Amino acid sequence: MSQVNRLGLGGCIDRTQTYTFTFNGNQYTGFKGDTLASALLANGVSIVNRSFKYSRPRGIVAAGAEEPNAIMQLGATEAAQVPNIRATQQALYSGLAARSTNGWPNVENDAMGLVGKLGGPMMGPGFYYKTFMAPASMWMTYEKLIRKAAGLGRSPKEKDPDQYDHYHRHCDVLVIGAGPAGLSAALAAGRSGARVILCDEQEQMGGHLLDTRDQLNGQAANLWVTQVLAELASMPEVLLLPRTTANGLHDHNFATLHERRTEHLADTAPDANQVRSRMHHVRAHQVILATGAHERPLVYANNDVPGNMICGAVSTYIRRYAVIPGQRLVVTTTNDDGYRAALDWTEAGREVVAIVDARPNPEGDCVKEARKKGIRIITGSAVFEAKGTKRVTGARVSGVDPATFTLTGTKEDLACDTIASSGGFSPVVHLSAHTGTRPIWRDDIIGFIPGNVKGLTPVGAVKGVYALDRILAEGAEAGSKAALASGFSVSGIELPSVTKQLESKPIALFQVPHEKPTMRAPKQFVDLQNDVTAAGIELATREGFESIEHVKRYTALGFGTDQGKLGNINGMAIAARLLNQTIPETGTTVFRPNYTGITFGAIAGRHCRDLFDPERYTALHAWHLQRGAKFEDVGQWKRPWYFPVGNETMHDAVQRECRAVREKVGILDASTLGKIDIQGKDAREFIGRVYTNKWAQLGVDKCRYGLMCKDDGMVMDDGVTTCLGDNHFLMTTTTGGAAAILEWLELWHQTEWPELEVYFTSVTDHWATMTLSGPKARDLLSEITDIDLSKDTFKFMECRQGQVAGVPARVYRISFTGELTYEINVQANYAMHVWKALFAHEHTYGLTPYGTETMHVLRAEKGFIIVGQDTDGSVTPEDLGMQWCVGYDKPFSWIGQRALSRPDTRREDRKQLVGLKPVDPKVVLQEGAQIVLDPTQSIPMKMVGHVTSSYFSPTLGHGFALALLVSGSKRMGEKVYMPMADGKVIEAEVVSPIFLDPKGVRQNV
Amino acid sequence: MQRYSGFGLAKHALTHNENWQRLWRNPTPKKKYDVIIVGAGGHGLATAYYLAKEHGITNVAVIEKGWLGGGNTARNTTIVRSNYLWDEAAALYEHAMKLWEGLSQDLNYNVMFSQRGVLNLGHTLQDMRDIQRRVNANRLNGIDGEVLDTQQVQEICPILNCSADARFPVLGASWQPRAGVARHDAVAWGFARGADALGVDLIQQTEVIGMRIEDGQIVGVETNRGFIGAETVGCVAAGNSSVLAKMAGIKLPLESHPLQALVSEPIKPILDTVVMSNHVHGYASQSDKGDLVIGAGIDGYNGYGQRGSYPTIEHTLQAIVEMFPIFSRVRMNRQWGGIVDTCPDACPILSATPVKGLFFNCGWGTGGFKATPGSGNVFAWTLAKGYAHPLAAPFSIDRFVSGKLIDEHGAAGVAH
Amino acid sequence: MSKVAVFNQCPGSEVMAESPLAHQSSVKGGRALIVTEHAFLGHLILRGQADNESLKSAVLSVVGVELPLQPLTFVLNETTGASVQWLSPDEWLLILPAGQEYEVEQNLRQQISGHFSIVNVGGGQTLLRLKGDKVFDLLSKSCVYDVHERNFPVGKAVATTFAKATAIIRRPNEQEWELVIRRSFADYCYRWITDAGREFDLTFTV
Amino acid sequence: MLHIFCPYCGEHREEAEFRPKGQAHIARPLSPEQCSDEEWAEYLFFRDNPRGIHHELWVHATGCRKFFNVTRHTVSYEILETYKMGEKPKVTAESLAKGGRS
Repeated sequence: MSQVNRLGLGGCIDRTQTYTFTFNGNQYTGFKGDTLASALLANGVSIVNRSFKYSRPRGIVAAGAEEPNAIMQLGATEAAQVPNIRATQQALYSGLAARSTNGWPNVENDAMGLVGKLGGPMMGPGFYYKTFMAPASMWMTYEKLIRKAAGLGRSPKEKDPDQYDHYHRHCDVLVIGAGPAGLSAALAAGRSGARVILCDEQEQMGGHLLDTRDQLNGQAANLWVTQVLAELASMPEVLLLPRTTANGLHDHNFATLHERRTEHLADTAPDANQVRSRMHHVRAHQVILATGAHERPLVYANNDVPGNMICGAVSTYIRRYAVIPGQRLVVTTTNDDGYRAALDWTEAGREVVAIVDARPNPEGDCVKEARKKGIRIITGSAVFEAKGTKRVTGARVSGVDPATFTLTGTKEDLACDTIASSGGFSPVVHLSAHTGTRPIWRDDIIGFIPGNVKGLTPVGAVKGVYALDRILAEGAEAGSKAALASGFSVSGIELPSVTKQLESKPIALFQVPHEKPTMRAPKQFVDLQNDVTAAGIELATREGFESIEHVKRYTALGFGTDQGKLGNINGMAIAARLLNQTIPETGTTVFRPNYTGITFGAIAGRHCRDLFDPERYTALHAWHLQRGAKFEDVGQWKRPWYFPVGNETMHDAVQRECRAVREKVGILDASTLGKIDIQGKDAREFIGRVYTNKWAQLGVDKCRYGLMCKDDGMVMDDGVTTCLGDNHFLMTTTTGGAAAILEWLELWHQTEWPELEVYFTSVTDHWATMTLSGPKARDLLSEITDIDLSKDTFKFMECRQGQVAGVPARVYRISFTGELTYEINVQANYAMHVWKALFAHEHTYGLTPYGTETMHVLRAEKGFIIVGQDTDGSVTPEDLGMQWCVGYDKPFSWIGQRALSRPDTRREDRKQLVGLKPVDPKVVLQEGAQIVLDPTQSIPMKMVGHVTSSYFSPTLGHGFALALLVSGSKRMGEKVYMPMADGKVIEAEVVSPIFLDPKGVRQNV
Repeated sequence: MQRYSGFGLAKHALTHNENWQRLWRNPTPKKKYDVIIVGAGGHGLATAYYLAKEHGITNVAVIEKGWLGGGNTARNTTIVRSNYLWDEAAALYEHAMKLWEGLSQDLNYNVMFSQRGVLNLGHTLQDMRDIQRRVNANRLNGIDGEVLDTQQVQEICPILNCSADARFPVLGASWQPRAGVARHDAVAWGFARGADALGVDLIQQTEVIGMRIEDGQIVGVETNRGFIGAETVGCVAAGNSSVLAKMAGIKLPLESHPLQALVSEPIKPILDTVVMSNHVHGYASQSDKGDLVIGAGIDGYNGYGQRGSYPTIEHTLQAIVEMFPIFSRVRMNRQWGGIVDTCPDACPILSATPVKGLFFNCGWGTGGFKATPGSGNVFAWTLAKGYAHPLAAPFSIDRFVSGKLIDEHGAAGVAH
Repeated sequence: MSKVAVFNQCPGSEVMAESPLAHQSSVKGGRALIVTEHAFLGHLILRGQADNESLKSAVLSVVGVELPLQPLTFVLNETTGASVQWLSPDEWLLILPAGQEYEVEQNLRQQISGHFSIVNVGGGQTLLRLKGDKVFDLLSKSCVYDVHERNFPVGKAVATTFAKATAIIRRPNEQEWELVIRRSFADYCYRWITDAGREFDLTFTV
Repeated sequence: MLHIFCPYCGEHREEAEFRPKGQAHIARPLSPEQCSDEEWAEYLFFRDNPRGIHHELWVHATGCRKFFNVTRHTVSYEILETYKMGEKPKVTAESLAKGGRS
């Protein structure tokens, strides 16, 4: 098909660049500069979609973000699929492949249309709440059918090949919208030297000036646009962002701008290094809102038949794209702007059948111009019904009295294929309302304007100013004021001359009455995308949905991808009339981000895949990788979980690693432990306040285990702290708790005890920690250290300084495995050297690297807890049987102490940490298994605790577990039961949580 | 009350839908009621409905400062499940679940309760331990659920990224088949219609501005339309509880935070179940209309603004793209915020207060919607009898003094 | 015996040190964005009261620069390359030429009286130098902080977020920027920078 | 997203650098063991949670790591002042009521 509706001249399109594209499998051509919508119209495509509920044929209505019908599935390949593209905002490119989102077998002939026709009367708002209830079991089946009919486009089924990113920007003045108001504001602000960002959602900046009939300085307005843009582009501190939608304006003038960088070029970024789109996170000192206004269509019967459009869109297609969307036009309007469409149409050489004006005596300049051109004007009237099904074939016109909502006078049918309507303008106030400010209704402009928002200045059409000279002047003033407020001196700009147009006042008309009552008239659509009709709104108000929020939710008004840009005000006005209220009484809708939809990928930015969350590595990570370690995620850290050899299973590897530590020597990379250097004369006092146990007597080079509670008495962290000097301690924390504990210490110091002389510094990353554990640890370490390791010189729970493999090191003789253990700490840059030096003796001593799983088995054999695994935020030190670690008589009431004497923490039947030994030694209890005393009871069973840690011990030769059990400490020797999901009941004996070497002989050798 | 049915729809179609009745009246407040409920959200309306239906107390007013069902009932992500860890919480939520299962029929209003199952993903070994613990507890409490491995998760949700090289690979999940979603607005409207039909006065656009207390006994509430008397007052006003409590001279262990949610544009059915992940902080389901309904986290600061911070939304969508890489090109349509009253133990308060006759039902945090019928049911019982329903008793405000908290942070988490 | 344990943590030159990026390889690209790791410098955290005169005089005599008391600034000793950076009202970061940290710490400790602490953190962080026309763009993609020259003149130093990690950003001269990043996050930062810098054809030398 | 003035760094910084830490000026009782259970619960759990002016504690987590106080309106989210630890707020609900501002 050729471009039957393309005009021979004009438009901001590049006719030398022809693009071929497909729509619903048919091939068409368009030009560079077209949108998908303008190209479809150029090719005479009328039906672009089927409606959501009634499957009625739908055509293009608008030319911008407010388009409700032309919603497309885009993409030539599976991975490049994009659902719900607005054809009016999608630039045409070569090879673009678009499909309608609804319609089967196709949009021209849709089988569901019949259902819509027949079932329509039963499918009023909320019909599904009133049915599908019996029998109850059938709902899930009904729901499947409902779901199938729902949705617009579809998600791709493959990963997105494109990349996205974020850009944090800061500016003095952010100008949103590059129409006349925005351009003059940006120019005024830019000339002051302020940092200015000007963004506009369209392919080209200029807004209304790109298709206005008004002239600037006696020339076409877009010449002025070009000139201003050139000056702005030359200013180093001005950033121009075309194709960039301000989609959210958040607290304290934080705006999110979505810039489409390659979406106008191809399905996927032409160059793999390009980002498809970019979110600019802008913190602006001042924001100028120059977002203009959307034209409102009139609501009349069959106003959804293809060929019904808004007036402004008709002008835009003719003037900007050189496309005329029909042959014979009827305009129905409440204001002067409607006339422009007729004038543009007739100048393009096609027939204007009539302009139907709801005003009795319109007298503006364009009215005169229309008269001069011989266009028939029918005043005091409106189109109340469109004729046709797949395309408008005529318009039914009648006199109308908006005040009484009645038709008057005689009726007349006009033959036409296009009806353009204008019911006035709705300022695009959306962004001003995102932080909760309500827009304000103005009767004089028949629209809402932005409420007061700190740091935000609305200018131009968005505040109901429609005269071009005033728009330009206000823009310039706002730009200057914003720059001034940001501390810049301004000199103003010279404004272009505008020929004054005399305008006559618009009239308020939203729904055009019909000869039949609304409930019986042909459908009068308010929200085209969601098939919300005036009758639907009437039904909602009849049923008691009187708040506008109720009406919206009951009818789905404004819930589409267009978010009701065309329909919301009409819907409100209709509800107001039905409820006999004013529009402000009826209430405004709440506008929320986004202004227009943005892909998840763009919002996620670069923070996906391996950059979703940082992976933290120790200094030995590369070695672990090379050794074939399997890793466990612990917080953000990647920790070796176990080191399989050959085809070993995890169980085999862990058993081998455990035996190696118990029999020879193993090594663990413990670098992830949190480490905090604490210095100051009150360091000891401070530590005594935050730990449960006593620190007053700890000598230099001695280590001690400590427990930390919150002030509710519940255990929150643990670790070993070493006294390095009288005023110097090194605290270790759990891997996951490192950052939180440092902040915790700072919190107490800064807010409660600033008088204590103490400083905390994180050294987690500075020190690499290698835990050498096992009976051969001393022999191995002595090969490469100058530290005297002899039993009586370097005792258990002591620290020494010396050289290990030629590297200065602090060695702590502490043990989490129960074996003879040396924790070697070196400056992390030298860790690999030391580690490798140890492994030079691997075969002599049977040195075996072990991971976290083996560490867990070994520590559990000793009854050592893991905070967060054996505790859950509801466990006190006493519950853990760790009274030995509680300084009840410390002079300062340490954090957590007071809470331990509350009624619930004093209870005798609290859950306490115990060991469990399965009666069947082969059994390994399930971690998380719930414990009962009587397995024969019926459900719900009385549960008395749960298994927190459970392993098979190669040393003990049987499975064993730690558990929290009600009155556990008094149940030693009793049997408890774990009823499992497979129906089996597992029996275990309550034992001490210390399974191995309760006297601690092995670690003291 | 006009009964709804498919037959009724056809009948009304013939008369151009001109004879549908109001779902509720718009009554003028009386001087005195037996019970006043402050807050016409789902919980308050359910309380009124059950007071009338199960306790025969129909001289009840529900006072709402805005429009009914307009608070968190209208702002949540509609997930319904009962797989809570501790016995007390599980019992309460399971009580709600059982009511959900017959709610559409009971109310003669289709609340579109869709038992499509909920997956709670585990990404770390500790996640999986917690999941085992919770599912075992659920099973012994008579609540359905099972622990799935990665393969089984993938079968239930084929579009979920279960690959081993994900930043936080899916190690497994808990699965509650009876859980699902419901149409949130319909829940409020159904309860409102039911309560109204039983004689309850639903008084909208009326704000409580004070509590009248005489000798330690509540005698009524001051409103912007004058005083309304009642010797039993139940406050069920999520997002406003501390403010109401202050009117009665009471302080609560609550903080009100913004909780955000968002929806995508509608797309064809692709996600047939509810997927939640505490670890990567995202959860999603797909509404019957086709929108992906996505929950974001709580903002850390107090806020009554019904909006939160953009980074929270951003982080949530990063999680969603991590979980569902194919959604990268699906567009987010709109975001919004609710105000959640959070308790230190992530469990609600259903409690008498030091003021005689004054009760509070609050602190549901992010977990309120799923409890709606259960909460209303036990709170109605509590108001009718003057003392706590056995299922409500553990949720007394006294627990913060005794220390007997019910710490559901694990099960409540970020996700709801 | 001193109440604080201080020791020389650097071995002799026979021990091979490994930077946090030792396992990563360099990226060859253009000159619009050049990132170079400067590993193994001495990093000390100094804490104390800003009104402690001995602190100020010690820093001046040992490092040769005035202790910066103005928030978000750092002072560079052009001769030695040592710098002292304000981190918070009672906290400074000293970055020293490799191997000097022990001597500097000892000298400072001798001269400072009253309540203070000095901690060697050199193993825990590394320094990247960035230059080229696209540094502003890379930083703007990565940090919420405003790195525009009007807000970030030479001599400024700011601790802030860097992607999902943290970093210190410093501007030692008109041409160069510095990033101080934590060891355990270094690989993440490397991946982030190489990914975000791809469109600028970055060069990354480790 | 909030824009918060750090009183230690002396400039406005993005919310992403901060963490909120709840109501400000909650002092730990000096003699915890002398507190009743009710008093201890009050300190641990009970908060003003006002709709309006709120004094709250924040920490400049990725900046100077200092804790400080913010006076913020919990509906408009407007920040009326920030002040250092140990200082008292200049703006309170009472002072605003007296001054006639809201």
